[in-house]
Amino acid sequence: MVEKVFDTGRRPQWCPGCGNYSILAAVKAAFTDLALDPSEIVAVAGIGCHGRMTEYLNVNAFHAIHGRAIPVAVGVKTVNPNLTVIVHTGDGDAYSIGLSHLLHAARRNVGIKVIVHNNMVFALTTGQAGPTTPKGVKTRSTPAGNYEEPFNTILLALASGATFVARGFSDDVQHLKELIKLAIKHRGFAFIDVLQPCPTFYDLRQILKQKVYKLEKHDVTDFKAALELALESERIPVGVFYHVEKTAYEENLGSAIKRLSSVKEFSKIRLSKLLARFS
Amino acid sequence: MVEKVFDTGRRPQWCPGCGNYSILAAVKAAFTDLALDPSEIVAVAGIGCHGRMTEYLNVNAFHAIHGRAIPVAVGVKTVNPNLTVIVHTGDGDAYSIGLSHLLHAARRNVGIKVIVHNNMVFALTTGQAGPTTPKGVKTRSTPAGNYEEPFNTILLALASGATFVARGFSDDVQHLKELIKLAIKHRGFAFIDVLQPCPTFYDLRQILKQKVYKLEKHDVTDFKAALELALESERIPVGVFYHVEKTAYEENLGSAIKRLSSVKEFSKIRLSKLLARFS
Amino acid sequence: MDYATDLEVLIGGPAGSGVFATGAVAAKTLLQHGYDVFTTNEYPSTIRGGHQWVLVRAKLNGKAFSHRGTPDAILALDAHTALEHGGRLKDRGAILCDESVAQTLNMHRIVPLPLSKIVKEAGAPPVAVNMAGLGALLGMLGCDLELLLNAVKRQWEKARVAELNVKVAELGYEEGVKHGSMLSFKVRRVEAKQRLLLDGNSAVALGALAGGMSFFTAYPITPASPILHFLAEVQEECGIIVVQAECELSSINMAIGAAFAGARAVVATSGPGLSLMAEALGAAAMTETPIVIVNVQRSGPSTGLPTHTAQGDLRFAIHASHGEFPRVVLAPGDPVEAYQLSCEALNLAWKFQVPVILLTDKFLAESHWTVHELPEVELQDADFYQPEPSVKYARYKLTEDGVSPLVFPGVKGVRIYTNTNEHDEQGFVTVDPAVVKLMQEKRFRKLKELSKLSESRGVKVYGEGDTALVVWGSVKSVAMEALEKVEGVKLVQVIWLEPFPRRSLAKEIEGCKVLVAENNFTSQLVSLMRENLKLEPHAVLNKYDGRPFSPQELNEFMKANAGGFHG
Amino acid sequence: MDYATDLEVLIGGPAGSGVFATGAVAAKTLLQHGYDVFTTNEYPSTIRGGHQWVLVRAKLNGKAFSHRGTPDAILALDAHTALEHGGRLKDRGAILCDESVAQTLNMHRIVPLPLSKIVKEAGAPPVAVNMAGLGALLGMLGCDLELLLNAVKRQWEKARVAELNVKVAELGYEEGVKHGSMLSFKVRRVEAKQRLLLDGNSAVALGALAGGMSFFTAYPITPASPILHFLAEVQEECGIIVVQAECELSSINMAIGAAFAGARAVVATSGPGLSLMAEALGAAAMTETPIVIVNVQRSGPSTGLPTHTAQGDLRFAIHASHGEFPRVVLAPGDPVEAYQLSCEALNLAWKFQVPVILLTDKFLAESHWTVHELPEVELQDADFYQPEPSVKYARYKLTEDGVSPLVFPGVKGVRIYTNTNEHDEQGFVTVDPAVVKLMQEKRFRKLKELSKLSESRGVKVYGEGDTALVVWGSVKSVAMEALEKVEGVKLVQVIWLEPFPRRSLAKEIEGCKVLVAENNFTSQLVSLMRENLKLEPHAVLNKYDGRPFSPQELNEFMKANAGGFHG
Ligand SMILES: Cc1ncc(C[n+]2csc(CCOP(=O)(O)OP(=O)(O)O)c2C)c(N)n1
Ligand SMILES: Cc1ncc(C[n+]2csc(CCOP(=O)(O)OP(=O)(O)O)c2C)c(N)n1
Ligand code: SF4
Ligand code: SF4
Ligand SMILES: [Mg+2]
Ligand SMILES: [Mg+2]
Repeated sequence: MVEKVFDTGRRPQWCPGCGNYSILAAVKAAFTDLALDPSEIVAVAGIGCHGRMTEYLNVNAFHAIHGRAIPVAVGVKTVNPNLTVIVHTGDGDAYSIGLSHLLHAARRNVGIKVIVHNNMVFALTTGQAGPTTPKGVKTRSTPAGNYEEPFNTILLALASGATFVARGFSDDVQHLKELIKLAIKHRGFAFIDVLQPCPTFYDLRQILKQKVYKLEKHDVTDFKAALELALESERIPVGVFYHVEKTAYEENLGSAIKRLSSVKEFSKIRLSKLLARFS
Repeated sequence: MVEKVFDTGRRPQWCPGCGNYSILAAVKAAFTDLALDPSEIVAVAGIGCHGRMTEYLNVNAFHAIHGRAIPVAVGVKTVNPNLTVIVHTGDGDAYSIGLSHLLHAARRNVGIKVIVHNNMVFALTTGQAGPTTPKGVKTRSTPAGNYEEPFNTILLALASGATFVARGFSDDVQHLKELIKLAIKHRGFAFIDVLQPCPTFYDLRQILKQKVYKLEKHDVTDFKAALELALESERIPVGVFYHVEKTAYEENLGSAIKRLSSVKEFSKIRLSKLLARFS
Repeated sequence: MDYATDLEVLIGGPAGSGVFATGAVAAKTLLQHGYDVFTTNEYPSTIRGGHQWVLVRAKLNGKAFSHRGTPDAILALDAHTALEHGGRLKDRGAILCDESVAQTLNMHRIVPLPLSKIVKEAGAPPVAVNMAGLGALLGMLGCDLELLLNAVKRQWEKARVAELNVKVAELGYEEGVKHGSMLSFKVRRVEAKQRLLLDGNSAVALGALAGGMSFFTAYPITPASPILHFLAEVQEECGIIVVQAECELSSINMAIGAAFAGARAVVATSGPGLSLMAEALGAAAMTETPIVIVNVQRSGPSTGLPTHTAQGDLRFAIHASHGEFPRVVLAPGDPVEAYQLSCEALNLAWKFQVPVILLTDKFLAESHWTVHELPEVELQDADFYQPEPSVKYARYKLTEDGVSPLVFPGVKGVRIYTNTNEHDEQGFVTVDPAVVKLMQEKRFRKLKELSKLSESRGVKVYGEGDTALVVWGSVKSVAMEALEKVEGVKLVQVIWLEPFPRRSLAKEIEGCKVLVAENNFTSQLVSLMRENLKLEPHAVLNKYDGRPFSPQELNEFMKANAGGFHG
Repeated sequence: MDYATDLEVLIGGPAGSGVFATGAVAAKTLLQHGYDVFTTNEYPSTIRGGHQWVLVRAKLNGKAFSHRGTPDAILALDAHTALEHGGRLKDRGAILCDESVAQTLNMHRIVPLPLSKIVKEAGAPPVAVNMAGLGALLGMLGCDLELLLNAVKRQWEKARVAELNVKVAELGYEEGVKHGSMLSFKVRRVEAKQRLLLDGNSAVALGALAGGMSFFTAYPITPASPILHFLAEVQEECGIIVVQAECELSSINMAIGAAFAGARAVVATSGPGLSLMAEALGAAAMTETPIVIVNVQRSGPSTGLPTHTAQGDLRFAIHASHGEFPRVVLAPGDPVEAYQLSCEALNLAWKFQVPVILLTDKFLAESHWTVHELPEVELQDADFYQPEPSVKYARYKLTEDGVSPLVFPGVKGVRIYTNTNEHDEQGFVTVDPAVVKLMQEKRFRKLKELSKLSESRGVKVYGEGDTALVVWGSVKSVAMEALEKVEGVKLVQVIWLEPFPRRSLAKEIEGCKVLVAENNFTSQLVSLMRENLKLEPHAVLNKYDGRPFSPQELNEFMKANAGGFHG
């Protein structure tokens, strides 16, 4: 199988039935389908169960600190726009501690691809409620039931100005793979909220299986329609909510990579020009 | 004038024509109209030109660090829900460095009232672009013109779950005063984005005067209508976009203030009960 | 037949196999037998995969200060456990495991048991193998069955689960009794008053409750999360507010707001969170808002080893945040001290209106010690401002001791202005150099009284000798254990790290050969001794592999660097 | 008539009255006359309201190291300026102001001038009073009109504004000439090579450009923002990326990502921002990603005095972030050193793959010094990994010097795994105690070579004597000035603060009476000397009111504590 190229050879260590296995499979399959060169990919991961993606994905990787995978990815992408930059983050990582970075990267349309492993719980820290945990759910930090409203993350992403907004379900690897491929091919910022069952701390698999349905016949360039869809709560649409092409952030910037190669000459030639303003 | 009660007696030090003067006036008028006791009000301010509000408003005040006025206010409000807690923050303070706190407080419906002095520029730091600076604008940090998209802050607030979302214009003090009164009377989290001209670094007064119009005949409980209104860009609606009452965050919590008075007995009586689980 | 007076059992297996629950039941059972029990554990930062273990030590006469690291018996829930720990098994010991596991092992002193069969018979889920194994182990050790089953019952909330586990444990016990001859030492039941089995995290939480905490906030982080879990559970019962913040920037600022509003506020975290709190720590200091930060150290830098121990944050705790301000840093060495200092931290914070950092570590936080009785601690009320009619309230009044009158929002006629900008007495922004200077001096004047307290309470000494082993934090416990086999060495524990008890420490180690042992690379306590005492220790032992010292390591260190050993 | 060889003029007024532009024109005009010029300023953290001033010092023979603080002439754009600074006016000096202002003042040596009238006549906006005043001042001082008008022209980009200001300045000049007799000292034009008037912030930016910086990011903050402004302006010209991040957490993490991708990345901030960067600083260290952090110190703690100076972040810079790792902290004392060290910071970061912190302060950052020529600095390329076919790339290969092979994403067949978790040589997560220990040791091995560099470059000495005044950072400049009036004292400047040049410093101060002067409360350099040298200085002078030392203060300090003065 071609996917082996994207395999570090380490045996994934998640709980049995964990949705992360499927996300890993979908990502590898997407890379394979797109015939990407592993050395041209950078995966940036946050801290959480999702963060272990970088242990298994045989691409360049940066396992960042909790909540800051996105700014790291922004740094990578602006410096070298040729790289495919994927962010693996969690609902805690992206929506709790790292929320601001997510929305700012979306607003700026930085060409990074953010995949949120949204298991609606802080898993690695042994199961606390997070910003997508539904009301009433009992967790270690909410023993009497969660009394906070969860975020509507699709709505937030749309509101922030994201140019590619999608939702996936880890149990449907084929569908998720296609979403990831679209995201990678998208010019600017792409956001995929992936519903990911966590059998150990908050197992929504059965409920999700019932509620999830695939978006069809939806005009992905219609922002208002996307907003309306995002409000659905009885059933959960998966697929692309919104997709328009705009100039990516990094396209506005010079190329640091170019400067890299000519850096030595620079210091000699240009500096004197700059100094004129100080005389 | 009754407003004197809310006056520290210091002469406000903003530039001539600064919108902050009017916001100050509107806040004082709202307090006066509602016959609030200054000692029952807490104003929490961020860092920026807006932050000087606490120098002039004769109420309890906490001049917080940049971007963190909201968590400070959340701490105050949860401990003592009887207090009226107002946050004065800026577009830099609330939408750039502090964005995550704004949205989380909104999601949780903490009964604080957030007034964003949105001059669409980082003023106190001598004029850099921020997350609400329109595209193309030249500032000290964007000498070639800003190439970032601004946030639609009303949309973001709606998406985050805020139960009271409004926009004001500092030049219309009467109208702004009424918005502030509604916000204070609102049970939970209230958000008012106030368009505030900064004649020194980004003077939009004339353009705003032309574009601003007052919302009328809008059903403030209709979320979808609110979303639609938030998308308007040719003209700028001011008024209440959305307003529904829900349990406020602090209503779910015990009262720390109650415990305060009985704290000494607590340690003797209850501790032994707690210890049982450790034997 | 011997009665075991100093017993150590290790329970190990893969993550998810219920190792911790097994350890807890074992510990509680032995505690009920009248033993002095200590437990510690190790686990990786993954929910599944990777090895974890609990070690339970139980002493009959005397205190179990720490692990010995040489188990008398091992309950191996997988082969890895036997292979990893078998080498340290005591000669007369045994390794208990399921028959299927035993088949894969070529080792001495293996006791193959039909654990899976028992579980199946009982109709319990496969994970219950752990209780079958524990039953067998305690059966072999001749424990009281009733005490065991009681402990099992209490471990699981859900009746059905508890019932199944009880059944399995009983069957296991019977099986164990059959193999009783394999172990020549037995557990004896002795009369003992009721004692507690307390971990450092719970001790901190209890101490804070005793100290009047009414607002607690945290963002989850290993190994500090158990404090949040415990307090979330008891919040109603205790009438306190518990808030899970969206991040540590938020949690500490919420704590500041809460304290400003009048609540004794505590925030708990570990290294990465403390790093994020650096800015607001300065805000607490500048606004003179009393807050307590509990920092449960883990192995760094950065994400590091989230589930392993270290003492790497000392200098950071002392110097965190830009600019200069007084603060207090306290480090307990065991749960009793954790309880005391947690309460004291609140008292100090409120009396002096300064931020107080309580430094614990993973080893202290997640190990359990037997506590006979918690010491009396006293909630000390701070002085609060009494409004005077014609006088304007000045939040930052210049006073002789640097402490200004404190009051909370809601008092008629009083306006409180609290400011992170430099300010005058009323709280208004100022850039006047004279005022700036006075305010800086005012804040630092608090150090005078604080230093006195540090000198009087900051150093503890155990034993006597002309060699001094100087330690801080949880190394104390291991050192107490190690000390039992040593003569001529006294243990000197520094409890107040900032302000540093320089005179007391100097006095205690005067004329001594000075040894220092720290769970870090850069000898941070030593650097404080250099700075404050201008002293270079005779020898320093560092450990920085994420593990606590073993008593043996400290023993050897002392042996190599001091005289008068009989061990 | 005297020619002024050492001239100091102060221009003051309310915020918004163009004080800084006036100061800049004055400084450039005097620079073009061949003077060695120094300027410094003070302003409050408000856009309007509050007083601000610029002080311009100009020397004819010799270097203007700093302000004198005793102006020969004051241009008072409001009465406050005259009242605030008039007391320090030199005997033969003059205070220039508009007639209307003069009326409100009852002071000596006032020169009332029709400045508002001039502005009105010229049809310029009221704010142009500043240029009228400056014209008058330079007219009284007998400056070359053409040089003045040239400087005015260059100050304003928009032609129309420049033109009006030129007109006003010329009219003011004529008025000044009329009052020429009031000042007995005149400015002379002498031949001089072209020199630069350089502030610390620009010097840092230029040094970074010379050091190959290709990615710069910042979140605005006083007094570091000018670095962002300057680099944003020249980004196209220099082919660099400049990003304004949404906060400091983001900026430093972006810098880390950029460096990982291959760009020499720099992030600039001030205290509050550095506090927010603490966590990611550790991430840079753990991942061994080379980044440079410029921290322009301001007066703290917390928000503090955003526009005032201090040296309060030294210990924090050295200890910031939980856990332990090697880092470099450098502190330049003037723009030339700022330029050199900024370039060196990048070289060191990349050679050793460690974070480097460059500590400047508001006084250095926003004061201007005359620089004759910038020294040659050299961009040193780091060693990069050359892929070997059959060998797997190991980002964290254990090497003798602790530095592992570095390469960037995009190289065929190479997989880079960078990890904030503790990791093995390949970058994979590990909790193996042996590997953990090796990795910690590997990182710290870099200190060996770094310490050598610190010993060889970390201390600079000026002058001779048996008393040593030890300083760091911008105090150097004031001390150089103060030194001119002293004998028997040598100035010892510590440039590398971490790793600390303990042997070199010990050597330089051996046998000396040791004095230390610091712009902080807690004597942080002294604490480093205590820790590293176990030495207590003879006397310490602290200043912590947000203002730099004056040369007089240092003079008196030396006089009181050393012998051999002739001043
Ligand atoms: C600054 C900081 N705070 C807290 C933590 C502890 N922590 C690790 S992972 C995590 C949350 C994980 O939740 P999520 O992002 O949803 O990941 P999951 O484990 O569910 O995949 C937290 C709080 C940390 N590593 N760093
Ligand atoms: C942590 C931190 N970073 C940066 C700053 C500098 N700073 C002060 S105010 C400000 C932005 C102000 O913008 P805004 O919130 O819009 O306020 P305005 O002045 O426009 O009212 C910044 C970046 C700071 N004080 N603290
Ligand atoms: S705890 Fe949940 S998210 Fe983590 S590995 Fe297990 S199932 Fe997956
Ligand atoms: S700079 Fe702008 S926001 Fe600040 S005081 Fe002046 S006009 Fe107001
Ligand atoms: Mg999660
Ligand atoms: Mg603004």
